[in-house]
Amino acid sequence: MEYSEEVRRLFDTLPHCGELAAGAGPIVAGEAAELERGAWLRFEARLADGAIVDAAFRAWGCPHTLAAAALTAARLPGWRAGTPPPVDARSLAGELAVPADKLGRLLVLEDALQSLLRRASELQSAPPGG
Amino acid sequence: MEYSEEVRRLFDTLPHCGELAAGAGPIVAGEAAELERGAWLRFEARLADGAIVDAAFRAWGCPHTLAAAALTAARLPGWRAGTPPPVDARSLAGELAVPADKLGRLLVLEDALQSLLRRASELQSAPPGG
Amino acid sequence: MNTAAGRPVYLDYAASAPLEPRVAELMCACLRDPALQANPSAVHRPGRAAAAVVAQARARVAALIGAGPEAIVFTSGATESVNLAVLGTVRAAPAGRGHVVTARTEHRAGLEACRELERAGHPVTWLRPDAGGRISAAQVGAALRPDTALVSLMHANNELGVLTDLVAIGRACAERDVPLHVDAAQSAGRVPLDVRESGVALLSFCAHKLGGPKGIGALYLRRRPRPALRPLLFGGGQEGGLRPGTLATPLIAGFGLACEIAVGEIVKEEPRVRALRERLWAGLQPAAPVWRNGAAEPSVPGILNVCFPGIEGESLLFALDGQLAATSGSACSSASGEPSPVLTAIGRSELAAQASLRLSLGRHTTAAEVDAAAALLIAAVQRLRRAAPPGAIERIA
Amino acid sequence: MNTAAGRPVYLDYAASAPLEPRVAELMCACLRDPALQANPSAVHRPGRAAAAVVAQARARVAALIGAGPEAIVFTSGATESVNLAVLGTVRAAPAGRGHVVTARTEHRAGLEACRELERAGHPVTWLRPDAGGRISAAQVGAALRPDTALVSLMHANNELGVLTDLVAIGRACAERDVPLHVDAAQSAGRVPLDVRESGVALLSFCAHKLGGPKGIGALYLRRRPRPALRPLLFGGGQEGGLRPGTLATPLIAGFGLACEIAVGEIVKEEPRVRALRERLWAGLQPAAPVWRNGAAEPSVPGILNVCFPGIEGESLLFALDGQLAATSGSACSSASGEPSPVLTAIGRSELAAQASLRLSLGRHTTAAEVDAAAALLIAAVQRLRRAAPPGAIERIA
Ligand SMILES: Cc1ncc(COP(=O)(O)O)c(C=O)c1O
Ligand SMILES: Cc1ncc(COP(=O)(O)O)c(C=O)c1O
Repeated sequence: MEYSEEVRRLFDTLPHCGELAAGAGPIVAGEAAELERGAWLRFEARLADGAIVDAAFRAWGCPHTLAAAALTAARLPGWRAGTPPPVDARSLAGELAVPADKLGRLLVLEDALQSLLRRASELQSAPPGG
Repeated sequence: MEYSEEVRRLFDTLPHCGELAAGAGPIVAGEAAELERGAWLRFEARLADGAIVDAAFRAWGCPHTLAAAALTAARLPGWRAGTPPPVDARSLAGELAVPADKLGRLLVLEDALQSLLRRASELQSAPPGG
Repeated sequence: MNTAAGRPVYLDYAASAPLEPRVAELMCACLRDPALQANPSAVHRPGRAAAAVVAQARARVAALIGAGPEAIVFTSGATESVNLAVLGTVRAAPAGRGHVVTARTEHRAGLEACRELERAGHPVTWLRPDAGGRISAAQVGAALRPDTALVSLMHANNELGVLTDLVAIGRACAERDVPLHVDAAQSAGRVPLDVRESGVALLSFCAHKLGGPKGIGALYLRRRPRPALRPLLFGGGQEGGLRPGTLATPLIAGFGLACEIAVGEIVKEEPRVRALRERLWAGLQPAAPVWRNGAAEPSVPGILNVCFPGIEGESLLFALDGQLAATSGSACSSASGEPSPVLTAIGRSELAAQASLRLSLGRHTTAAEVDAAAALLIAAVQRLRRAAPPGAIERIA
Repeated sequence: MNTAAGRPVYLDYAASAPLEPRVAELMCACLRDPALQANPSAVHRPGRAAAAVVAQARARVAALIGAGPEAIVFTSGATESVNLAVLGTVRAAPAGRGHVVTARTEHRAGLEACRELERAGHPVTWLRPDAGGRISAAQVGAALRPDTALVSLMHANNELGVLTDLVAIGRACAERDVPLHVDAAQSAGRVPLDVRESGVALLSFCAHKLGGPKGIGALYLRRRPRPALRPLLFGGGQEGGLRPGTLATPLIAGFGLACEIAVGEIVKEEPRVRALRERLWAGLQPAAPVWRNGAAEPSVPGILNVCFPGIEGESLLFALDGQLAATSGSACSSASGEPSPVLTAIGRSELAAQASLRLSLGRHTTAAEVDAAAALLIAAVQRLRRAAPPGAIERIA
């Protein structure tokens, strides 16, 4: 198995891994698990002023999956409803040189991400404090 | 193939190999050749006073055959008609540690030797000068 | 954390043991010696010098298993020995006597050789191990049929280290006059082994698992009664026609010395390595939950197979990469990623199999290395568990 | 008379060439290197380090014959490569397409593999060489049938050194879409060899004939179209499943370097060794009658096969023992004492075959050694001829 430098670095440090501390602004979560595909991901994001301001992940999977999750969490801040997701399976695969037979895992990640972004959009369109 | 020290020594020096020089006393010869068996031997002996006084050989064959021929030639002097041959296939095989699958060659040697001894006996019983 | 020399802790002796330094020196001397370069089958003096080296080594290899030198056929390794034994015996059996008894937990050499026989129409009985990974003599006895040509079982399982009871199984086979082939690649040189006690008809092993070189192995072939064997290779008459090809003098010399060293050290090494293995197991407990795969005893001393439930195997290997060399339960002999059939045969789930590691120790393993390995494993497991979504440890097992 | 070091003059390169000193050094370094002890199939870092050594060597071995590394399957030697090619191809052929074309002058590896196919019911056409020992493309073309699965021929004959015209025979096979297997054990590294020119489908060779170690060989397998092959051994998936078993890193590394050295030196070495061979032939003329067995050209540079009519082979060998190492025509690969079937196939009598010697030269052979060998031979032959009964030289030939 070949791993890029970037995968090695992200795997070794796992930035944004864990939970967001309770604090200012609502937190939403999105999760997807397909154990047969070898991936289980969970993202959390804090919203403020209609945008994601902080994000975290937890993941079970291969090194590429964990690195992709860390990268995703790093790219989430700044996202706001109505804009395209900051990453998708294709862009992650390219950036991290993920081998073709692992693309299924990135689709699980995409599912978890979309679930997170859907919740975030719902929260924004809901009446504040609702 | 294993060879005894004695075979090595006899093969390296080949004592009594060649022809007897013409000289005092009659010379008899005996020869036997079985190429399929891997042996061709020729013995010569000089007679004096009813006994062999000198002997020589020529041989084509394996190292055991050549060594056995040299040993035979060395043992011939002293033989006289009516006494048993100085060597036979069995005694040579024992003395030179000849492997069993080569006994056929020693039988060829025995043939050549017996032919020589027969001639020698004939010569002795023939009228002198006949 | 690495060893002093900056190299990973090597706990992969079951895949290949490092070459014994004395063996390396003998082999280097042999490789460089101008008097030992000839073909050992040549009848001239340099050929005989090489043949003498081969003869001495053959006696040493035979002595490891209590056999005489004439019972040893040199091969290229355990894979070839196992194939020669399994395919060779069954192909040589009379028509109508082609049934084979083996187990699902065999090494792939035995497994695939038996599958090849199956493809050729031979009936094969595949025994299932108990939860500890063992095949019993009763199972073997029950599987024997009038048309059984061969029973082929391993002595020590290469993933779990559990040992087969050769004496009991040998007896069950002898009662029915069925030849027993034993794959002893993982046990030869690691536990005492005597072919006279178990009455095995054929026994396979190789050098590189016991401190000898890669590329050479042996098949023991009982003399009386001698099992009929059809060769796999045809050519010059080497090894009594059973295994033609120029004999590799330096490899054979190295194999011989490695066997002799193993014979001399086994009494001391076996308990030492076994104690280190238990020290490692104890040292891993802070990573609980941690499970042991396969029965702890009877076993070869150096193999510990553990499952860290909730851990993804590839990430565990990657976390240890460059620090600890071991074999994953998902990649027993290659990078295939398939879960180990041995672990699934003893009842582990696919995910638990992938969360398993075979840690195998040997002659140069130290207590410090074992402690370092335990610390590395605990750190990696805890880190990966913390990274996983809540509930993963429970669900993924 | 011996060489300076008191060792016999070694003229048995065709049986096994001495290990190239640089190869010995590389192998010793590899045997001793703690970082290269792992199984090259292991996915951890030490395993990948060993795999990198294997990969580099594979490229070097492939380059010797103009192939890509992915076309090389490592085996234990030429015997196994030839068997894998011959048995593997024919066993993989569709039913009803199992005819084989080969020659009576093949090495025993090829001969016996084809005999095994014959025993299994495959029709085999056995071509006869001309008096020089050669098989022509016309003979091959005439032997091809609609059901021919394989043509298997050697490149250089191991006893005579004569070369087969691979390009012409390759063309005859290609026209009829029949895969051609070539046993190049005696030519690889000794004459330029490029699989792209001859279009061979499979090609066998080994390390120890070209300055590499014993115990390792290679089978070249053309990529497009790729001949179907049924393995001889089953097990772990090494070598694409065609040849399982732990890869022997030091052997493969040594094989690779030996090939690289051969590639670099062939332009210089080929004419040098050829000239030494002709010097030897000229030097033997005082032993007349002396005959040359096989055509002088085209040939590999290092093989001279001579007959001393009237001489008994075993005595000639014994007379030379400890002074000159060569192979007798009566003991081509063993001490069997059977006359060489190659020599009888080119029309020599059994006795002439037994009175023949293969003198084979190589990279370390010097003019002084050649002259010494000629003097030794002349002395031994003259002495044995003098010892023979009158008429022997004429009758025994
Ligand atoms: C039990 C067992 N049998 C056979 C083999 C095959 O050994 P080799 O790869 O040396 O041929 C191994 C090693 O992987 C093994 O552990
Ligand atoms: C032409 C040829 N083919 C095959 C072989 C077999 O080689 P090995 O004994 O290394 O397997 C030899 C060597 O004797 C040979 O000369």
